[in-house]
Amino acid sequence: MSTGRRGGRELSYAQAIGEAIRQEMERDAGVFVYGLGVDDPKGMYGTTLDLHRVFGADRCFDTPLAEDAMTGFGVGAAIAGMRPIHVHQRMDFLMLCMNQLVNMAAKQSYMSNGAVHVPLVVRAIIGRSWGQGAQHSQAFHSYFMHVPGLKVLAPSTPHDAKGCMIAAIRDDNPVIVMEHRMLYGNRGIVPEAPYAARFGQARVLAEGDDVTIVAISHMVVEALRARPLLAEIGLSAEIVDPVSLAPLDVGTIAESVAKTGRLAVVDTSWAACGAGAEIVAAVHERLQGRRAFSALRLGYEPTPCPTTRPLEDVYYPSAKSIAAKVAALAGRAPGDWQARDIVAREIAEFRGPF
Amino acid sequence: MSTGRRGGRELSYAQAIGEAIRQEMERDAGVFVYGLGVDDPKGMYGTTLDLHRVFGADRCFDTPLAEDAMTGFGVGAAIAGMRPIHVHQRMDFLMLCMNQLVNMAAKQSYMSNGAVHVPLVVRAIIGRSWGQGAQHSQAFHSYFMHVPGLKVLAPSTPHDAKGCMIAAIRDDNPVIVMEHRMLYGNRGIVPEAPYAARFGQARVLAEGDDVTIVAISHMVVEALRARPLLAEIGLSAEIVDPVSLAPLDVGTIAESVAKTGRLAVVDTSWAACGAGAEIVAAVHERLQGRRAFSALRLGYEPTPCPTTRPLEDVYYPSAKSIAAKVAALAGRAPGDWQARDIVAREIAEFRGPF
Amino acid sequence: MTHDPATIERLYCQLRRIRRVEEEIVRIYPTDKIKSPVHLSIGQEAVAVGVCDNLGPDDILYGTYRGHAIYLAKGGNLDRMMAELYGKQDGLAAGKAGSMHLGDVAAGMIGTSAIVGTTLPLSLGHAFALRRRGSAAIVCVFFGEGAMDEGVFHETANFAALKKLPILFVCENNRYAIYSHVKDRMPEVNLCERAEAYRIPARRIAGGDIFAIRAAAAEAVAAVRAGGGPRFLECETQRWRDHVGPGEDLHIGYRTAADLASWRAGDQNARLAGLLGAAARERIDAEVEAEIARAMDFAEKSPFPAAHTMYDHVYR
Amino acid sequence: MTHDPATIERLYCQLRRIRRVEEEIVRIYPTDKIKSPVHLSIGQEAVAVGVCDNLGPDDILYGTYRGHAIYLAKGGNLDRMMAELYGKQDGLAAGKAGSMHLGDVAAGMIGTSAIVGTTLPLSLGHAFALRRRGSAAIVCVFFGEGAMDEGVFHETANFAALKKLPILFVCENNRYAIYSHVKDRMPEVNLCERAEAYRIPARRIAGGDIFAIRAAAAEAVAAVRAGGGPRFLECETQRWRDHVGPGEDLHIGYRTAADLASWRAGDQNARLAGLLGAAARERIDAEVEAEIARAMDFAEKSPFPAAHTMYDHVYR
Ligand SMILES: Cc1ncc(C[n+]2csc(CCOP(=O)(O)OP(=O)(O)O)c2C)c(N)n1
Ligand SMILES: Cc1ncc(C[n+]2csc(CCOP(=O)(O)OP(=O)(O)O)c2C)c(N)n1
Ligand SMILES: [Mg+2]
Ligand SMILES: [Mg+2]
Repeated sequence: MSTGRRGGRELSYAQAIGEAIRQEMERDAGVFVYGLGVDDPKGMYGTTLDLHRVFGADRCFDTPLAEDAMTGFGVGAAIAGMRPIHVHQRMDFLMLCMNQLVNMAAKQSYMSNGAVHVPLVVRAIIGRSWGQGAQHSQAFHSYFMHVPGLKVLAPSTPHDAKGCMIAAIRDDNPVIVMEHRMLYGNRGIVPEAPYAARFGQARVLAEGDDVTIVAISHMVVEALRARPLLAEIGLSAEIVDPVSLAPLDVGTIAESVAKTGRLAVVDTSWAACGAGAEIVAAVHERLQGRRAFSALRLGYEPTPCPTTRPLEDVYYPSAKSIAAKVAALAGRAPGDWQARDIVAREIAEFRGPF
Repeated sequence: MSTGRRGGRELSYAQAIGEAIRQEMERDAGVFVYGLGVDDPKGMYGTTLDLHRVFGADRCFDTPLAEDAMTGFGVGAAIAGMRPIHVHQRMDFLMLCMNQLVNMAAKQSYMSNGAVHVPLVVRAIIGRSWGQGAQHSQAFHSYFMHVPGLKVLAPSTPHDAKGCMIAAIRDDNPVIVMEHRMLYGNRGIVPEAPYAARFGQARVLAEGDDVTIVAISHMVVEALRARPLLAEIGLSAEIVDPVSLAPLDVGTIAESVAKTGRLAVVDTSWAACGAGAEIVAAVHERLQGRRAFSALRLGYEPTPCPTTRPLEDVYYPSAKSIAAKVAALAGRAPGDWQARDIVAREIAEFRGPF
Repeated sequence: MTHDPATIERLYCQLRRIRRVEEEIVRIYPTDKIKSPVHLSIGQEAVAVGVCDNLGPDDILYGTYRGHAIYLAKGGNLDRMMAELYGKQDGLAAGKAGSMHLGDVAAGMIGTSAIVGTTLPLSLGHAFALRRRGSAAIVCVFFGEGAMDEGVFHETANFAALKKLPILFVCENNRYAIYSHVKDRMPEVNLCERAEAYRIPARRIAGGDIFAIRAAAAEAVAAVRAGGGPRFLECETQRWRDHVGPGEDLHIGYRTAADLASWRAGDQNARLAGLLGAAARERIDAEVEAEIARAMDFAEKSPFPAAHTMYDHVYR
Repeated sequence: MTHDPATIERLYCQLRRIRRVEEEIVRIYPTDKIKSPVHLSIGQEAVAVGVCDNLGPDDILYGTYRGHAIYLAKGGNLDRMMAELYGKQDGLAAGKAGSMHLGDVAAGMIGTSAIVGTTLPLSLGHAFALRRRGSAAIVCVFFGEGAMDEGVFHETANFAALKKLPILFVCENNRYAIYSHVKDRMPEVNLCERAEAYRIPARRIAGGDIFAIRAAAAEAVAAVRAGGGPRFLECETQRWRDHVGPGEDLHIGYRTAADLASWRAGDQNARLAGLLGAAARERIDAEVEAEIARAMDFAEKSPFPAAHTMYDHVYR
């Protein structure tokens, strides 16, 4: 899996997802896409646009509002040998199909001692954007990381968006692909030929010596913005994007922390029992007796998501709040230095209604 | 909240739960109990036996199999000022009502800026007992610990079972009370007069200097059995029962670890993104710069639960496996010492069919 | 059939108020002062108004993210609603709810939800509680036909009928869930029959006639209030604007201009305006405009909530 | 109506086999060799046998934790089933499934679940896949009437009808979910009507007559196989034993001796035994006993799985 470099073709994150799905549908007639609105004129923010025209209505189709049964539908189709991709406009809606994901999809291979398997892909979009509030902004990756039998991918770049989608489709197990609405417009180099991301392979996006910042999904963008702020006060941050949350590449993260001695995890969800808890605990276990390190978890503030922008700005970690808290972790007194505001374009420039 | 001492009245864990509910129903006419089978002749392992006779059919009643709507029913009744107790024979079934718990119950107070609140109690029984397998043995406390707006209690003793149930009923927020089938028969001192456990208050069950074992729910029993095994090789274990998982008493745990320098969390679920991850991470954050410690998470092996007993014996932590792993954490070479088997009576003597 | 002038005035006033409020939202939306997804009821007002005309202040309402119309029809406070849309401190929930989660205990509108179908079961518990305390109030729950795809509708209907709970189910059948036609989601669009399968008496009111809706609701509310158990109304309707946001949506291509035009031709707002004398109409219109102007001003002037308030009310 | 002798023999053989297997389970259970909750179909066998007599080896079956009867009726392997109940290495899932999760791809029985209603939607996807690849096979899914309380039944029925999927829904209505009577869970016990609300042709077969079940299933299977979309059968039946475990349950007090006695009087096992000549019956009985003896021996002799196998097949 190569890192995107200048000179190649640029696509947006949304286009990269769309290309991955199209290419896999061409490759394998068993791949199909379904979910509320996937064949409508907006095509799930463009990612499934016109697939029903190209591949036919039985390979890209709308469904009733019935997340529970529609997930079971995917599990059954997968058991029967197909490769369904179920799309959810918001990850919050997965709360309606936890039973099928956790009690059914995750357990079929095991309960049959390997006789059946469930190559199901569940695409779940995290909805921060425009006053989405308490029920349209949540991310539940930690729920799926908790359960043996499920895999979880959370690409943050267009390159990984394509690679992860292809990896998820080709994998023989249920895979949750967590996308983020605020990443959809981001552009980057994406090779045209199909390629698959590797499960359990983190990506070091920037090297540094003083602190390891592990950032998840959209928080990768904010962490990369925080890096120059930290550089201003002489802190060099290594930015690690796990990409694959389950399986998780603890090795890469721990090696980075062994070097820097500091770990900050910036998550797109609440800290308690979240991915950050897992990463801090796993690195602690890995490095104990070898290297002491200080740690910090950042994520959604411990409240439901408010809708008004001034509170949203407090609720979500930003480049500024990341920099400030990482600086404090590195022993800078709060009075010493004030991180600049850096505009998060994808948020500042986003226009509603949705 | 006093620790039970010899001399008082003994009740089983199941009886303690039943007494708490009965006393609260007497105290407050708004308290009612509902759920599949609560008014049947077995009365949820005795905990709800005959409540419908004593308090009438509108205060203890059976429902259709409809976990999702029945949870919403409880949320609505709670909003309207009642104090519903919804009972689930297995915690696995909560996967069918995650939407109501996570997206609705947890958010009503916040989304209404405090105008409404949801004093709902959800009793969820973890089902290890008799070849319960992948779908009747799970514990999902970490899911609820993750979400602001929910509280989680996990009593391990009859004394705390009563205190937690009363605290949950009296609390004005949605509270998940996690019970364990293998604790139901355990007996202990339970004061007759009503008393409420304190949220966010852990309990030190045994003092020790060399290692802190934080054990959850039924694992408290196994940890207490592991303690004499560890004493045999000169390790004195402090056993901490968090009792309240959300809010979590990080302070008590961290102080213990500050003393012992070693932390083992033994959970009734998988480790990844579990309560153990939260505890290790939170203690790390709390003690950094003050006291280094080594840590270990123990829980269900990372597989679905098998049904056959020989594999179940590997799947679940036991006194022996806890002792062995804690010994290793304390630097004893595996060859040095072999922990004895200690029979878990409640498991060895349990007879099916359910 | 003739209708008494007071009724016409009352209904027109509500229709006009809701329509004009939402038109103001459309006007203001491009300024980005409302940073919240808005799901407008323009074109659908007659359902909210016709039904809520039969509810008293003690009756309880649950609804969806498409909640402006029902909130106002239930006697909602426009100042606080607008302030909520603006995300301001004096909003109904001080900026924590936004347009999708309007609620106001004072108006008996408990809660709305952005997850389709999820307030349906809440109505069960609330109705149970009302009956337990001997209240004469009933619960009315609004939802789109999309919610009837969800299993929770069926669990809710079954339990409501089983326990004979005082609930009026009101389905606003605008035939679309976002851009999905109901025919693509159901083998046959037999919503009333689906309710009747649970022995809930059901009626379909076609065409959007506000008097027909009001009359059907009056009968249903009386039956529910009398202890007859739940009732179900399917009100055919049509939204004129896009599923979400202030825009028109014919260019998207999922529905036809002719279809929309036929509904616009049946606009109840215009119809009732025509039934009123000019004087009454002008008076009402002026009152509505004055109320809206005040509310906009109220919303504009209210401060944004302070950062620390974000942490309030997670728990009680 | 007379039935041809070969059919009687075949049905009797299946009924007898299932009954005797479960009686053996009852006999052995107190030894604790089966450390798994067993949900017996004693008394209900006619539904599984009558329906499955119409299914071919390529047809697909989904069911519930009450799965012994349907597994055996579908042509299941008794040796491997018994070994699974014993938790042994040669069990269907080498001790990972137990009684509640019987499955065997070779027999076309894909999976059973201990969470009520949860294999219903799996039937949708499997049927969709079969049709996509032009298979003549159909999917048959068994469930108790308790599953019809759950929203997922409705979502499943709606989608099956919408997409005209080749699915036969078989509801075993034994009137109880554990100890809850269906009348305490539904305002009216109109299961067929609930299926018909989705335009799924439905039939109720009362009384437990195996020939009536078989005939209704034959018609339904033919219609489904011919591409007519889903069908629904409600088969009235009664379990004789406790909900779970080997015991009788009259002492619990949730049902009456008279009710149970009337069903025992209509036992299809005894009835078909009576229709057979003594010679045929003795031959079949002997074969069944021999098969059971072999299977018990197989299960006894199979070793327990090695500890390391626990980690296999979490992922493929
Ligand atoms: C459970 C759930 N699934 C999907 C969505 C996405 N969604 C938002 S509104 C909507 C359409 C609902 O249609 P309907 O119930 O008819 O109400 P209408 O918008 O027409 O008033 C959908 C699918 C959601 N919010 N919740
Ligand atoms: C979703 C769910 N809720 C509750 C249970 C507990 N439970 C196990 S079996 C059962 C009864 C189901 O009755 P029915 O569907 O009629 O099947 P039967 O046992 O009568 O064959 C119940 C309630 C469960 N397993 N799953
Ligand atoms: Mg609609
Ligand atoms: Mg039954």
